[in-house]
Amino acid sequence: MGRRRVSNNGILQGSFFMDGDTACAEGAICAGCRFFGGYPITPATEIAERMARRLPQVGGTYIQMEDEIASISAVLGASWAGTRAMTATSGPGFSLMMENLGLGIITETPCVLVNVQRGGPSTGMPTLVGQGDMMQARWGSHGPYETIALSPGSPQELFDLTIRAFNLAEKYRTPVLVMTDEAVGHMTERVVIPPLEEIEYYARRKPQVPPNGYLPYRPDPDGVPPMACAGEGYRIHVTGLTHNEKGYPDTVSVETQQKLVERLIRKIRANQDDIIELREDQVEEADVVVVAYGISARTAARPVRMAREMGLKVGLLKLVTVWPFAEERIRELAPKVEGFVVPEINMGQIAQEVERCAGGQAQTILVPHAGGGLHHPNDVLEAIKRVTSPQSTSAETSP
Amino acid sequence: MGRRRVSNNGILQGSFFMDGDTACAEGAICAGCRFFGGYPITPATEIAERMARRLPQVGGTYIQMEDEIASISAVLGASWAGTRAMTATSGPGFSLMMENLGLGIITETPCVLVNVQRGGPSTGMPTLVGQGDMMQARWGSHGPYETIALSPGSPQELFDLTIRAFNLAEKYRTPVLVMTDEAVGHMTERVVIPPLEEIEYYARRKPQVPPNGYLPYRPDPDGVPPMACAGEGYRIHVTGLTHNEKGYPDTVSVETQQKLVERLIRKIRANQDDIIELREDQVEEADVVVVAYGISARTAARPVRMAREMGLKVGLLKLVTVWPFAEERIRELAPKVEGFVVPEINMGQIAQEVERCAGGQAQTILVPHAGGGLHHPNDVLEAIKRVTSPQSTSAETSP
Amino acid sequence: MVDELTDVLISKHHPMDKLLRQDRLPHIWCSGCGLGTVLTCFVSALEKLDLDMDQVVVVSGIGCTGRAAGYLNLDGFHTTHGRAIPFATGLKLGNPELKVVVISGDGDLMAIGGNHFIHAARRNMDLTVICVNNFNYGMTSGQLAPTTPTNARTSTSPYGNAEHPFNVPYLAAATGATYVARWTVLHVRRLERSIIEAMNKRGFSVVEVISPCPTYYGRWNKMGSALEQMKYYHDKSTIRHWSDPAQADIGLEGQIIVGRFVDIDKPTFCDLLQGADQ
Amino acid sequence: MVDELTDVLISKHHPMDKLLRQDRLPHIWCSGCGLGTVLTCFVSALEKLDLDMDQVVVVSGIGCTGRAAGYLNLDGFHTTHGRAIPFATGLKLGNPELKVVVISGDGDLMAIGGNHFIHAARRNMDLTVICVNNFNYGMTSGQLAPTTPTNARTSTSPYGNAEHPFNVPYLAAATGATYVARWTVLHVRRLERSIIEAMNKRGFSVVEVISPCPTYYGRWNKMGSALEQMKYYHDKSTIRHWSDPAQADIGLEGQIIVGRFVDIDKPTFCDLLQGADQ
Amino acid sequence: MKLWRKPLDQDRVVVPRGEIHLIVERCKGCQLCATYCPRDVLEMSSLFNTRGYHPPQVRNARRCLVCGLCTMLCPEFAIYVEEVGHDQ
Amino acid sequence: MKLWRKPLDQDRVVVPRGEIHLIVERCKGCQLCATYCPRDVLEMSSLFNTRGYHPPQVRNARRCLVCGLCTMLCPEFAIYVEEVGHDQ
Amino acid sequence: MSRHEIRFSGFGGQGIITAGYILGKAASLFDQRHVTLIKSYGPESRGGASSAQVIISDEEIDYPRLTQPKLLVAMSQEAYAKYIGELASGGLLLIDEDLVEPCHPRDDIQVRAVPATRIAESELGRKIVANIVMLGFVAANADVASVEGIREAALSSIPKGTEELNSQALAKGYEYGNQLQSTMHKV
Amino acid sequence: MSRHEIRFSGFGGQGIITAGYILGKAASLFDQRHVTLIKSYGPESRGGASSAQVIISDEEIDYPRLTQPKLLVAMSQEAYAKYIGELASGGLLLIDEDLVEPCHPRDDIQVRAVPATRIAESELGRKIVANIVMLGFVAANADVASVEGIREAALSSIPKGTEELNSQALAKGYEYGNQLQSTMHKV
Ligand SMILES: Cc1ncc(C[n+]2csc(CCOP(=O)(O)OP(=O)(O)O)c2C)c(N)n1
Ligand SMILES: Cc1ncc(C[n+]2csc(CCOP(=O)(O)OP(=O)(O)O)c2C)c(N)n1
Ligand code: SF4
Ligand code: SF4
Ligand code: SF4
Ligand code: SF4
Ligand code: SF4
Ligand code: SF4
Ligand SMILES: [Mg+2]
Ligand SMILES: [Mg+2]
Repeated sequence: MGRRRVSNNGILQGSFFMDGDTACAEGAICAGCRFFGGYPITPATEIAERMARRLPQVGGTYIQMEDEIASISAVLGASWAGTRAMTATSGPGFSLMMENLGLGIITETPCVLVNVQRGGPSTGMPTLVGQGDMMQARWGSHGPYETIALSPGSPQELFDLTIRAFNLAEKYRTPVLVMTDEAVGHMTERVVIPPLEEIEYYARRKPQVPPNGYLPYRPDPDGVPPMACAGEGYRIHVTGLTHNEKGYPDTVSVETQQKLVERLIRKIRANQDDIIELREDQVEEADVVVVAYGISARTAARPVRMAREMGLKVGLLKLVTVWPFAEERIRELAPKVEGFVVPEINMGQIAQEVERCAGGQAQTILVPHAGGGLHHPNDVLEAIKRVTSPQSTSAETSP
Repeated sequence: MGRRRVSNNGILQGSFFMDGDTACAEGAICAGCRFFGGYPITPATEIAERMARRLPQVGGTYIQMEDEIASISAVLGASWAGTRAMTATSGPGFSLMMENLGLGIITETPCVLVNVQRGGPSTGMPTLVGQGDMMQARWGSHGPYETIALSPGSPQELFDLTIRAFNLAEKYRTPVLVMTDEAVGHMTERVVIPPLEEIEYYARRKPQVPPNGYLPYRPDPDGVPPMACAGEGYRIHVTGLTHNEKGYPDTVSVETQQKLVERLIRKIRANQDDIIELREDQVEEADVVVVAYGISARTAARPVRMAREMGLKVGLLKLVTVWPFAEERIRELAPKVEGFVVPEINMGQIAQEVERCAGGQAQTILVPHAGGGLHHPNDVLEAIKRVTSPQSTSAETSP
Repeated sequence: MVDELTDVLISKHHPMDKLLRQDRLPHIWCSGCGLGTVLTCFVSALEKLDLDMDQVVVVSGIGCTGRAAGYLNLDGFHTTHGRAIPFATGLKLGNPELKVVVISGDGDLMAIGGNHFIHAARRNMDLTVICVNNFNYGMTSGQLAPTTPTNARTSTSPYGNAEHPFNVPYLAAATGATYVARWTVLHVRRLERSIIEAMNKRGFSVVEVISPCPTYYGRWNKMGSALEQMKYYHDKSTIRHWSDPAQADIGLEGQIIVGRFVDIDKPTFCDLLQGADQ
Repeated sequence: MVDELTDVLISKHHPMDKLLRQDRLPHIWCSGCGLGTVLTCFVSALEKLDLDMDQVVVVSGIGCTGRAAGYLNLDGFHTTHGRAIPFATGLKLGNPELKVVVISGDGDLMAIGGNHFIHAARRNMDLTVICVNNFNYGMTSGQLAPTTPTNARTSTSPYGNAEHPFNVPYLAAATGATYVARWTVLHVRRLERSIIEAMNKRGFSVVEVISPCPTYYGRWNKMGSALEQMKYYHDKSTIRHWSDPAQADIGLEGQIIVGRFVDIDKPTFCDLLQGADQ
Repeated sequence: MKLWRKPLDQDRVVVPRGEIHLIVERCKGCQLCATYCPRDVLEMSSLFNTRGYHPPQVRNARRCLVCGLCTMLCPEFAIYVEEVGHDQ
Repeated sequence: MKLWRKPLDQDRVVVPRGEIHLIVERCKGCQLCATYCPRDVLEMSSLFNTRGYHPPQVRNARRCLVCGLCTMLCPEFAIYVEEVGHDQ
Repeated sequence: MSRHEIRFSGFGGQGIITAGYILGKAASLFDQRHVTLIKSYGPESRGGASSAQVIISDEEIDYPRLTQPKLLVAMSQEAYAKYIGELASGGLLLIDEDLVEPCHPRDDIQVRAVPATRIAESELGRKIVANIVMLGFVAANADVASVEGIREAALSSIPKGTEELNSQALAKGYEYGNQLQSTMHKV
Repeated sequence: MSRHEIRFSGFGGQGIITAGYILGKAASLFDQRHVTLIKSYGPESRGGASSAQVIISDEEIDYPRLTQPKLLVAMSQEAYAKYIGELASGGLLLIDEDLVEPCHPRDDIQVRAVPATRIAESELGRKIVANIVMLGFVAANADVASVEGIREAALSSIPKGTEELNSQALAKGYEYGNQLQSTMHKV
């Protein structure tokens, strides 16, 4: 189990008929992930199972921890050992990870957390789909912070975005959340795995100075500090307390706190053009824009097509990156459109962000779904029609 | 330790010079709380310490659990045993409670969770103030749900709102969050404890039917089901899975899920007039309304006064209830005012709600604070002046 | 072939039905799973206990075993994964007159819930815990558990388990339990008796039941039919009452020591609390 | 009175400084607290160990003890409360060449972190854990810990503790640790030696250090000055190497058994993993 | 496929010491009762219940001693035996 | 109040077998060194360092055997002893 | 319509999802069409309802759930009862004749039956391959994926050492289907 | 101005917060004024900086932190250095003369010194009541709360059995303050 036994042998290439969970695991392996610390939970278990089988084949380590708290803690530890690391869970486990997600954020630890969302709250509907953890992905840990969350709509996208998640994690030194769901995780489709050399790989940014000149939390101009890991001779100190650039705790200075927190937030917000990925379909000319993500963006394609067939000018704006939120784009579109329709498998989460950014210039219609199934195309179609029909009124983000 | 040894002897009455944490504990005792399961954490520890000393004096039970997860679990259990129960924590512990907060919500378990907020994220600034967990209070657990959260600005209010929290918890059968902070918890002021008979007491709503006719999750017209507890002969089944009115799991029916989730949300939203408590000061005639809560509402009083002395028409809208959000009131005010100023000790949380509800009809200016201290009066004053000065532009909720 | 079952009287109700939620039967457990038999033994024990059934509460966590609370016509709580014991602690302290029994799986109680288990044992909290050990996580389809024997295969130890398993009776005893027993699911009479003893015990009492999960663990480890697995565990067991639980490790092969290991008296949390308050 | 210290040479640096973050000294620990001495013994042990200090990593949780990682000029991680061990597990598995030491408090490791402790022990994860037991939560000002002796007073057991405490060496041994020792903080030489042995051990090694918290625990239990408390623990201890750790309970009064209790060989998680992968 | 169809309720064929009762639709055909009956009273039938399982039937009712083992072993609360008198 | 003022650096008074060094500002006056020195070499001074603690001083340097106990016991890395030769 | 929607259904343990997987894989990887397979789970590990939705299309699949399935494969009475209603008019119902007795007569669909379980049990000695027999029967009756594709997909998806058994099962089902078709043609 | 702002400061273990608490309690419960007391904590349990902010007002206290304290009580050199800057012009600085040596000369404030710790240690035999001696000194020098109130507040806030000791401490500090005042008047 020597450290450098990280091999690229055993990496798949070609076309496969695999489910989203498996694709996620394979994406991680292609992205260079060599540590998985996890705990089984429906519908994310297949990721762990795949990793348990595959990691040893590529020189990585799988460990099933005693719970999700231990899982994320081990992932953070492994990342500080210089290994790309991830865990995967679903709602209940994600909730348990919230405290240590905060540790990952304040210590700026690159790693990937996958949440295969299921019906909630609580134990809810373990085997069925939900998108109820989207706001939790933004706000679930205590204190002020920013986060990156991606949302795939198919196994192929789950593969692709898992790779992107690892690269964003390294680039911005932060835990990145892949907010997928049961529908995608358990859906089997063709997944094409390109040759390894064609897969983007953002290598960890290392210090360019010797240990005695190194300040572990002195950022580069983009707000991200280069990262020395354990065992590299830098003698770093890493703490979850408010700390200065040296990494030393300073828990009584408002200035230290402000500098740290503002930078943690700024490094995401200031780089949002790089982080935010949107997919737009006929948005520019649209009267109505359907804003959706993940599986709901996919199911929305049908009603959008139906509406267009009815002669309505409807665009589809797919949030591949959900957090940071595509605030600017929505603000830009709001004066140009009549309304936004936001289908999500929850009772109104991202719709509230859309409504906020629409700033009253376009109405926002939530198409809620309590969970356990996908939107029926007609539900979204009705909402589209409601925007375009004259009697419709202002915002309705409540169910 | 017999069950009925719940005594009202030993309840305080009169004026005391006590800190917020102590007032919180005394409020709980006056509200009939007879179980505290907790885990120490700065700056909430004094609540636990007070309860450890006081509960045995009034026939209650204090137990220090092994962690915060155990604490909230024990609190839920105690509530189902028919006892008013609470726990108190701060950010890191609150994050750990998120999973079982969801259990409390889906099983509709009345109880009170106090979060004495400190500077975050992560371990952050344990001994200093923060308001960074406000969105977490709304969204911190997975899945769709609604929540009630109160925010006091002084020890007296912390006393009063703790009592109110217990009554709301019983009335709406849900965990109620008291979102206070280090400034209030560690602030010592005069606290007047009225005679017990003057303190409101909302008794748990019990089934009016015999066990065989009882459906534990069949709601009364207000959406809240009467609650039979363990040992009362009703042979209830309670689960965190999606369940029908009988309380039985039904994890494959979208209808059951929808009915349950919609009711859980509706019972809060439909009763928001009863739940939402606002305190308004010269809001009606105002050009600028400062929207604030907790300690920030208190510190805002000074700049509001200063602004008025300068001739500005400024109102202060204090959100005593932060969740559910005073959406209607903001929507009502938006067309009448020029702007809202929202000081909070975080990087923008409730300000986003204000901005959303303002719907572009009035600008929203966040006055952020990363944590560890209170807003300087001038910071808020400047923001007020910015609204009223002509060159100011639209929303600025980002720092 | 005939259309009739020879010499069988067809019924709609079972004598134990009054303690069951008939409207939820049949349960979700697989054919050949040991869990149903554990439940039968539990109900049978209840029938023999001199208790007011309105005061008996069952708390489960999440897992196949965790479904137990949902089939019993008692006050029952199906909590979150791993949290049955602290929830039960709250119930007991909220109303000390309740008789609180936790029935849950090895994963629930020993993996994610391990800390609550050892702390409740340490406090000698007056609870009875029935831990059904099927050496894996059945509910999530057969992953590694902290009880999985070294080298055993599961869906997350496809090359063989690299961990040493917990010895449940030893862990219980070492952390303070006052009654500890272990049986396999085929030891129905002895199991029933141990459940009765455990529930009559004042203090933290633990009964471990070794039970097959033919659908996953059995299949991964090529243990033959459900029936064969049940028999396998039973045949491998050696009854050794009061033996040192430290010796009761379970390997992938080799004997399984069963019996009553611990039965001691010690003040419970409530006893000490009462003393302290006065 | 004079302005000078008689016969003392005034220095700016200490020979151990190269392993310390001098810019963070003096540390936050109270005068008379045992924690500083534990750190001295640890540094002294490091000096005697034949290790590349760039490969030694210290992980702490939250607590007074948890600050230890912050004073050592090693790679150091001050994690969240209770999570030092799983974080350390990730570090070790992420880079098995690291020598990973966890230094944390009894509350951190045994209360909120108890589950990680027993699971890491069970897996025989190759870590060294130094658990400083001061019988309470110092950092949060002296609450009950799972090590607080029965009847002892703390700020959350003002009427006396109604719980039975954990016996750390026994818990470690019962869950699988391969090296277990206990000393009081005044046993500086022996403690240093045990730290060396533990760090040389392949596997999960645990050293418990009994240390006074004069500011809280000592004051609540009227134990006199810091110095008296240190002496008290030392005087009460009886060295009994290889004695059964089950006998090593610590009460409010009575003796404290110290010594090396366990030193066995057993394949570690990594050993077994390597076997399984092949 | 043979579904079990005609209820034999109270349709006593012999006078046994114990009567074996079955709640057919609960049975999952696990064979525990038939395998462990110490008196070989039971055997598995080849009928299917509506959920596709083979319930047990009685091979030799007279041998039943009403020991109750089948009841205790049955994971489904599907079988039980009632003592109805002694075989004289 | 008496603050310690004049550094005595390298200002050797006797020729001891061991030299006792002190980093005055680290000392928290816990008395461990003075109490446990097996040779009674140390005693607590009545001076204050800037943080209000009394550091130890040497009562009888010649007795020091350079056993290192004071160094090991000091929680503050404030005291250490260097062997400088033998007292002949 | 270039979109085929198929539901496989039965109870847990019958290999329903495997059958759907093999069909989907055949269409996806061998026939190079767009395919989405959805598995449905109940709370039970065994014995509960089991179903697989397969969508095969020449275009990208937007809505990934069945809307109007034209082919229903039912291997249990319960599954039949649950899903017969959703089968589109003009659709085809394939059943295991020993396990399903159609009792909701519909004029607007075709029904074809195969004793898949019986064939698996008595002719092949392994009840467990009933799903593969059924798959062969599907291949013979519906033009959703090439038989070669299905064979290749099957052989690459099953445990090593069972290739022969599975080939035979597939062949048996396919033959049975073809014979039935020719019989029907004859009639 | 009806708002008095006072800072007590020193190091952990000196009873700084207790002193502030007693003063606040006196003003709040005995004098029936509005009072807010804020304790500041550092990460250390002992030996770190310690401070208490007391605001006493006839009106409701909106902003609960010091803005322009007119009274600073410093019982350590560090605390003195840290807080002397915030003391308002015309303010009063009270120090323990053995622990604080004023070294930031300001013309715009008054300074009065008391050997509180020495009095506690040598005259009362318990160094620990230095804070109460200081409180007496505060009462003599500043009109923020009635002496009777302070005495009552102190006696109801200290451990049983120490009433006599604390009364004496308070009296000693008060007397010392009064004598000093009269001395000053004489000059
Ligand atoms: C926080 C959380 N993590 C994971 C799960 C998923 N989960 C459900 S049951 C279970 C394991 C059950 O194993 P065990 O307790 O042994 O019960 P069994 O099914 O074997 O009877 C897991 C991991 C969950 N529900 N919640
Ligand atoms: C999740 C969480 N809960 C609680 C705390 C508060 N907390 C900090 S340290 C501590 C206990 C420390 O006790 P111990 O580990 O014994 O260390 P000591 O201070 O005694 O050395 C607690 C409860 C926290 N930081 N995080
Ligand atoms: S999966 Fe295993 S444990 Fe669960 S019901 Fe089936 S056989 Fe029993
Ligand atoms: S509070 Fe206790 S444990 Fe913490 S530094 Fe002080 S004496 Fe040591
Ligand atoms: S009661 Fe006993 S003898 Fe009779 S059928 Fe059942 S197991 Fe056999
Ligand atoms: S034991 Fe019960 S379930 Fe099993 S075959 Fe017999 S009657 Fe059926
Ligand atoms: S080295 Fe030993 S003898 Fe010398 S001063 Fe230190 S403790 Fe005393
Ligand atoms: S042991 Fe260290 S800190 Fe304590 S008195 Fe001696 S030199 Fe000072
Ligand atoms: Mg299990
Ligand atoms: Mg401790």
